[in-house]
Amino acid sequence: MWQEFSIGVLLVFIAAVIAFFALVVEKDDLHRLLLLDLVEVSSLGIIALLGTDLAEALILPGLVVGIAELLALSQIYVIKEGFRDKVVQGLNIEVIQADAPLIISVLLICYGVVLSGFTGGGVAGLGVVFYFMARGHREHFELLEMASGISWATWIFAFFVFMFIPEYWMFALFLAAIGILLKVMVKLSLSATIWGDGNE
Amino acid sequence: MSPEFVLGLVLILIGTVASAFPRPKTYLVQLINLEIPAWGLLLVMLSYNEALALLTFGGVSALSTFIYVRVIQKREGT
Amino acid sequence: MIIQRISRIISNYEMIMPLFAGAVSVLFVVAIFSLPLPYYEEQLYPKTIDPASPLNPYERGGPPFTQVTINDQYPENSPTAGYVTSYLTPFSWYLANTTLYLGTTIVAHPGGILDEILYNTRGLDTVVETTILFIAFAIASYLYRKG
Amino acid sequence: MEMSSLGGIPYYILEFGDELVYFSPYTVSLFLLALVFTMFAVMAKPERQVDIAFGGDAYYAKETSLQELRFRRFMAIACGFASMGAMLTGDIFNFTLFISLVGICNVGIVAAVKNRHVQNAAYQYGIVALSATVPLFGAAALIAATTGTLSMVELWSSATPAVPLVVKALLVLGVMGEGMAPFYAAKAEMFRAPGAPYVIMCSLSSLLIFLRVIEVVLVI
Repeated sequence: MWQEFSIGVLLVFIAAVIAFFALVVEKDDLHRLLLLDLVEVSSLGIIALLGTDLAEALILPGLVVGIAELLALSQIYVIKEGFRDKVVQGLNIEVIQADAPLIISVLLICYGVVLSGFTGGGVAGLGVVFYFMARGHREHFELLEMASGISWATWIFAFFVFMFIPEYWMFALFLAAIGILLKVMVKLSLSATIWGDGNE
Repeated sequence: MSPEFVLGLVLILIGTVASAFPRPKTYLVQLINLEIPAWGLLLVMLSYNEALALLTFGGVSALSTFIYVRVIQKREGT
Repeated sequence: MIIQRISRIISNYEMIMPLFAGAVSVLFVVAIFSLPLPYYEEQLYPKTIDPASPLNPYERGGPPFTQVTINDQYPENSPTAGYVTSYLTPFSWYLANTTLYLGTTIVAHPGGILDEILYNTRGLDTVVETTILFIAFAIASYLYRKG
Repeated sequence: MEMSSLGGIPYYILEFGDELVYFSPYTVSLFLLALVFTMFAVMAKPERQVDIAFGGDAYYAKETSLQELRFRRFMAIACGFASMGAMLTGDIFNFTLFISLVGICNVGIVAAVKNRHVQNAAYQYGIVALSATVPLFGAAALIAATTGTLSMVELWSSATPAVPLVVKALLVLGVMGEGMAPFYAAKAEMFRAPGAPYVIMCSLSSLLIFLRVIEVVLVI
């Protein structure tokens, strides 16, 4: 354990130095955005080397922070360079034109709901992403935002149940699982909706 | 030390060099090279049996690829 | 004179990113020279692997609805800590009794060690993390919608 | 549980499972500062910017759209709550998460202005803020690895091994990266941009997180 940790930390630190050095020399803004993903790998690597269950529980917030800030930054980049109105091509793959997206999304969503919790939200969200990317919808935007607000409130409520009336832990567990399922799913589909802009 | 641990660390190192200084310096090449350190990280997580973090990382990196491809498409134009 | 030039470079906002990245990489080089860092052996939430169990990478509990001991920081603050870990939904109970190879899927249902850490003992982390997600998507959707 | 004299003896410790939230004289005074400025952000009426046409009597007031105003107020309030949390929390990882929440809120406050120049500054700041999460989370994970705990109260007591100096330096550098906003705000002439009261929140929150991280580093 000891030796593994020190060797791993050495190599990950070297990777971090290389990645940050690349950020120093890089002048192009989009290349910088791409390098951010690289830099993040080394931070997740340091956390993973901890090797306990706690490490895993710390990786999940780290991942979420990274993806959230990445989405906001990419949108700022698009606005700042004046690419707002440029059309992004949809995916012209033959399978996606047919009925396949509907079936695949339904399957993914069902499986995700069965899983529930964080992973379930991810799986179900991928289903929604797939559907939206193939079909391109934007009219449900407000609805998505409202659902995300409700899931956030559910989540907070479950947290307080856990902290102050721990006898009802099972109730809180289910509330939290449902809240996080909704939340992750909504966020994923939101990014897919943004993708589809300019398709119609 | 398990073989996947060593392999993962080596991949992280190689991939970092590869995507920090991509050879034909285009956005797409850099984006594809980013997959190499991601694989390395996945192998490190695998060697510690962090299965759930591994799955979530897979999902999140798929999503970040969506975001990058969208920005690159907007930039390169059609 | 040289101070003037330095301050002009620093005050240019295009330069702050290279400056910051340079500082971080220098600090990481220093960190490499101060290796090895000592690894503390008695970690919280240690991992135990039991290959024979159907819940393989995440086997931490006993039979459902019994409390197991979790090595957390302040056990007296979370009186129900062991319950969440040993809880299985009926469906995952069925899966666990049927097959040996679906451990990760089972732990993704409510209940299990990660839910224990994420929701219960370290719940405040997850609250902040959700809020970060909420704020970042608010920014993105505001910028996307603004006419 | 011996307490360092630096931050004063905590009046009260609130327990959220493994994460303690503690009220010592130092943290409470910083918390009150954050609270007061958040109240200002809630109540303040944003200024109307007036441009005077040069060489004549004409002047015109710039209109800020209601939507932009509401968005920036929301971001300023969220930033206030985030800095309040960062002042009070007693857990290293929780602290770093609150710091990155402050960082993303500051990006939001700056990015809401439609001016392209300001957007560029917001982008540069956002990149710094995102890359600053590497030293932040890295330092938190290294603290957990070297000492076996994340709770500041445990780190105070002499029972746990000392945190290496490099790790402390990483933590401070990460906080500096997240609190970089005022540089950009000043440089992008944000203070002359419409809706100024909310920008004060940027400077204030970065000042507060600097003050808090000094206490944290000295104490652990």
